[in-house]
Amino acid sequence: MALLEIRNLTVSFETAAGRFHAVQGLDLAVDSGEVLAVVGESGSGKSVAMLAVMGLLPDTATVSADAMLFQGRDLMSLSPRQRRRLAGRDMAMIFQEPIASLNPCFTVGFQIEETLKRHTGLDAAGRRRRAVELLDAVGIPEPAQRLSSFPHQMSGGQCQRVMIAIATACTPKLLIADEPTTALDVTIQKQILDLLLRLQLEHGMALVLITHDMGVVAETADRVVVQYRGRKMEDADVLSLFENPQNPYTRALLSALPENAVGGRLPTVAAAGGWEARP
Amino acid sequence: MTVQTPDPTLDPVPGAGPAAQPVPPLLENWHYFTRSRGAVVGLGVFMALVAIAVLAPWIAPHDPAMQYRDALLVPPAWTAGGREAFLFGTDAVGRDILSRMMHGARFSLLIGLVVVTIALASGIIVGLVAGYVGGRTDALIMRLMDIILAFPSLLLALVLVAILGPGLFNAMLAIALVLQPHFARLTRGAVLAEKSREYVTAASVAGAGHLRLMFFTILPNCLGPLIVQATLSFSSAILDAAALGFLGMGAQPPTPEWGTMLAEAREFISSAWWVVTMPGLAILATVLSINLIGDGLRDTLDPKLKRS
Amino acid sequence: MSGATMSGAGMSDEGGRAAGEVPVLETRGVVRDYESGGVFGSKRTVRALKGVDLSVRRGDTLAIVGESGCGKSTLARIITMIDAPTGGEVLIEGQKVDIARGISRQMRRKVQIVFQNPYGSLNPRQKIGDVLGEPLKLNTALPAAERRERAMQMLLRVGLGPEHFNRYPHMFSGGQRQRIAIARALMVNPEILVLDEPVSALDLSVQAQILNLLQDLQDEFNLTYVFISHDLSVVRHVADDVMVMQTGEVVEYRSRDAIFAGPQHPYTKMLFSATPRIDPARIRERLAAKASAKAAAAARTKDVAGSAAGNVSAGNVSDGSVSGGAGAAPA
Amino acid sequence: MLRFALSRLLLVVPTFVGITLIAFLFIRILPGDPVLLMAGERGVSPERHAELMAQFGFDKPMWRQYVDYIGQLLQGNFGHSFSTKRPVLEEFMARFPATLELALCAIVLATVLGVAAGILAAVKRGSWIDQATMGTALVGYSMPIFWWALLLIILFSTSLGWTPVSGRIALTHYFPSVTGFMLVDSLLSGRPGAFASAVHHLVLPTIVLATIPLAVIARQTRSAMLEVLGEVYMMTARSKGLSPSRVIGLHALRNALIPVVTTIGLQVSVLMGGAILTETIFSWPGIGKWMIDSISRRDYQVVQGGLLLIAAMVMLVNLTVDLLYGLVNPRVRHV
Repeated sequence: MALLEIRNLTVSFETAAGRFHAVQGLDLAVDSGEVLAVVGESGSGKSVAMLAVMGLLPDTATVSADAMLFQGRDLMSLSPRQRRRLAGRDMAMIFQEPIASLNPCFTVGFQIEETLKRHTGLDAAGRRRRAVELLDAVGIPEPAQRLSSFPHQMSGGQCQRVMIAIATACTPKLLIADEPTTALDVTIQKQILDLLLRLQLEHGMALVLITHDMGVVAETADRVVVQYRGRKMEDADVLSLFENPQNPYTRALLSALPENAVGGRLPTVAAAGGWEARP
Repeated sequence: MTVQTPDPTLDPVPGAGPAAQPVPPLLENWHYFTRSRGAVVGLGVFMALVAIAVLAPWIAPHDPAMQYRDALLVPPAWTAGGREAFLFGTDAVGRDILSRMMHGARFSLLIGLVVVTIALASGIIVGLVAGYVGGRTDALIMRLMDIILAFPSLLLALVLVAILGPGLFNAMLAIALVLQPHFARLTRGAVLAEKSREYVTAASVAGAGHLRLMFFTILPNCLGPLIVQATLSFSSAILDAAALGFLGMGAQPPTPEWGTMLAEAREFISSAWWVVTMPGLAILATVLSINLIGDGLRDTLDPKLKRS
Repeated sequence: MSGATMSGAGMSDEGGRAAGEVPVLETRGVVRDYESGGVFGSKRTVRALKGVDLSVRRGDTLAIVGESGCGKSTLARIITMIDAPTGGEVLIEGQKVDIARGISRQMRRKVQIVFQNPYGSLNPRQKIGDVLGEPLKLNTALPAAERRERAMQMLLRVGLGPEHFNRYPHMFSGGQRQRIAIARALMVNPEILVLDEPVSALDLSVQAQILNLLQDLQDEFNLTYVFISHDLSVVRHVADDVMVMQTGEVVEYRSRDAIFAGPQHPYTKMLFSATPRIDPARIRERLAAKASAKAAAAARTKDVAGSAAGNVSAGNVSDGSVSGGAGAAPA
Repeated sequence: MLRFALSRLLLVVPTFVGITLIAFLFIRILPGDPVLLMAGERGVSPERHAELMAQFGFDKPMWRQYVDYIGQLLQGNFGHSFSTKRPVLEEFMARFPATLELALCAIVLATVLGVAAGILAAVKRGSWIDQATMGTALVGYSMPIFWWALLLIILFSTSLGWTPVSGRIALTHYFPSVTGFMLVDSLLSGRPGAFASAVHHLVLPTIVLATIPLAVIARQTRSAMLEVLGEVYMMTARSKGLSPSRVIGLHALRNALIPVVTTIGLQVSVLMGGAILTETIFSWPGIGKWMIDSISRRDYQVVQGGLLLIAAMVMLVNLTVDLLYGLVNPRVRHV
């Protein structure tokens, strides 16, 4: 049985210009212990589905699905209180802007320990010990001292490490990373991705990596879902996606990569065309 | 929000263009503005007030200075003892309150207009110079503004009027001076934010000079918050002028200015409620309608609010 | 200065070309300092550029690569004559530039810039026609009708339509805005176009369109590009020469083919190895390593719980440090 | 933080000098002869005139007069009231507690109600609660408070007879002033009913004075909350599975309070302006009424001294709020 199974998910937003469908008829499954990359350009609705799983969509969003099963329980039928028990404990999420993701008014230690307080029975001393362990595990030097730092005293890469510490505090079964390295430099990006993959393997978590960067996909994923305008275009294991893409949109997207056309002109996605209709 | 803003246009093929019709910003803003019910009501009331002010000499049922000796403190027409001829009743010397209120609208709107014009014009220039030039000039100008702002505005206006002598025009000058630093600060802040943006750099790389950058490139992009501040200042100018009138330092009797009317009415607080109620209601309605417009404008012109 | 030897190394690659040609853009020992610290803190001087030498031939593209804070945008602003260098000199077509003395319109015209953020680089209150017409109005004595005509031509040249002429920036997508920014830069017939991360904010498909457009324009107008980017795959696509910067210093400066064939400086090597690549062979290797690591971990947990050596050491699983990354040994 | 505090202090110095300059110039730019102005309608003999000119130093050069003025200020001499002959500082101190008591009550009321209303409106954004709260706030913000005071008097004093019209306490209660705060003094006096009487007298002026700050704080709290609610870290807080009350009451409110503190600080100046009107209407013996009486009595030494003292006080409060802002904002506190 899959860890997460989404059947026919549709998310729409009420906007000034009318109803807008961010995700339409999406089927998606994530197995425990696998790294799934969700790829798409802006407007493809690639993070919306995962926000729906976490229950983080704003009130303006309407979510409907035939099923949204997590560990066999249908998330749609759970009460908000029951879903809050899952969020942060069994499923966790990190975001694109590491510095903006942390509350500027509280120390790093407070923000890690808060999750532990919510979901574990640890006492204050135990929480503190665990927070130091977590910071150490995500590669923050002098973890005990860093507990009393505020987010603005740390770099973007360090903030993302702290976010990962918060997200993995209760060793979740599912970690969703929404463009976790887009705002970071390449060398930092590599460190963060390596960290995520190491933790994923150590804890046997499922990792859903939302990204627009095909290079990141190639370096991290087991399986890839390609999304375009709220619909799934392709769902394939990483090797066959790059070696033998089935969907015309995926093919067009891959051929638009600069590394595939050194010197010459780049074939553009628009020129390829014809992939609007799903095969 | 990290939720994808619903942008249905993935970069379209060149030439295809977005589906949006070319709407000039002004018209688009009007569209946003009219979505707020409060703002539309405010605008309606305000337009009615302007009409009353302009037409007061013709539509007022009585001469505002005419004292009907046979009709002292007549209560409003709908209450016991009221008379048809005096809809809102008469004051202690027999003047028709409705007519005085109608003429009072002229003063209040004039005060708002004059004060905002003076404060806005001087504040924009001072703030533009401070923000654009920066350095010592900026520090000096901002300290000056701080000094003015250190005094409670009503107190400073009172003292200025004490120097200049009581009267409507002096009151307007004093209030304009007191409100001016708000415009200067706001302009300066907006200029500082815009100055470092790339379109300004691009214009300067294209060869635009300092004056062109200040007035043609930067200033138009700072107008949003300034317009909002102008409406809010319009209403606070009316309030301050009325307060000065109430304290006997603004318009002098028998001018039918609302604050002055209230001052005259104070002694009848326990005997003739209408003399007190009516002018205040006029002030409240005017100020409220302008503030409604101001709120609507802020929601329309503030891009931060528009996004959410 | 270390940059000098580096650029010397760069020159060696250019041996085959005409020696007497004056480079269209040259900088010699450009230094830029920033003062920081307030009233009470001791004033500190931060050196953002530590002596940059570069030289670009007409029609070439020089790519400047580096991570945030390496000084590449500072250099862009100096080349574009927006900011003055603290030391060193900038020569454009062999003529020395002196910002302190003021720059003639004629000189300013020669270098134009396109910024990264397509949403901040266009005046929100200017119609596109006016955005394009303004440079002509400021730099030429052309009559309004002629300016309009030229603006329209340029608009069509960058792939937009006549119906866009009277629209405002907010009605355009990121890619379209970048086309407009490029058109504006070209209105005054510049010699050099500084492109500061021009495609970083764009989606992949749009990025390809803009890169193609830039390539066509370069051929058509014989433009010289200074292309600033952090994306090595884009750099490889567009550049003739590549300059790698780290904390204000040029660490490597050679022809594209030379640098991609074998990066010399440790920082360049690290940058290259950290950049994700699409390579099926690498993917296979990674998946295999992961499978064996999983198996090993499973065996260990079955084995004894006592072994606290939690460090899963497999090919692709690094300990978080950069140099030990996976890119060390590509297949 | 220390550097932040020092830089704030340094900024205050030129502002304070500017304030003394304005207060100094006030008497000298009044149209007409300063001695005659002070003498009022009675007039003075030529000998007495010359004597007074010399006494006040009006015959000296302007810069010399300013230096002397600053010298006097440093010795705590703010001039003498022309009508009572008593030192201005003494008169100020005698009236200040009355104003402070009223202003404190008003700002506490405005802060507590305003912050609560703002949070409620932001959380229930778009609902009828939001619309009702913000509609009320806008009416409050647009209120001519002198008229508002009169309306309240008509309703609660004249018609219902619940509250007294003027003063700080009923005349039947007489006891010596200890702290100057009527609420405290009435308790200390031990007289039955004294405290209740003081509270009764305080209710209406407090409501009137609190109206505008209350509206401003409510509106500011709402918009600050709305801004914070859209931040990414709010998403983080929710993704941890925290309860809505903790997400709103801790994570959002803590950040929203930063701009609200500044707003509350700015209300002090508004309160002083409002005190002039409120104290006049309710015959409250504070510095607002004292200033307006002095202006109409043309007691310009009092106006000059009062202006300076009030501005200095507002500045001091603003400085405190600035430092407080530094304390609540970790980005300032821990550079």
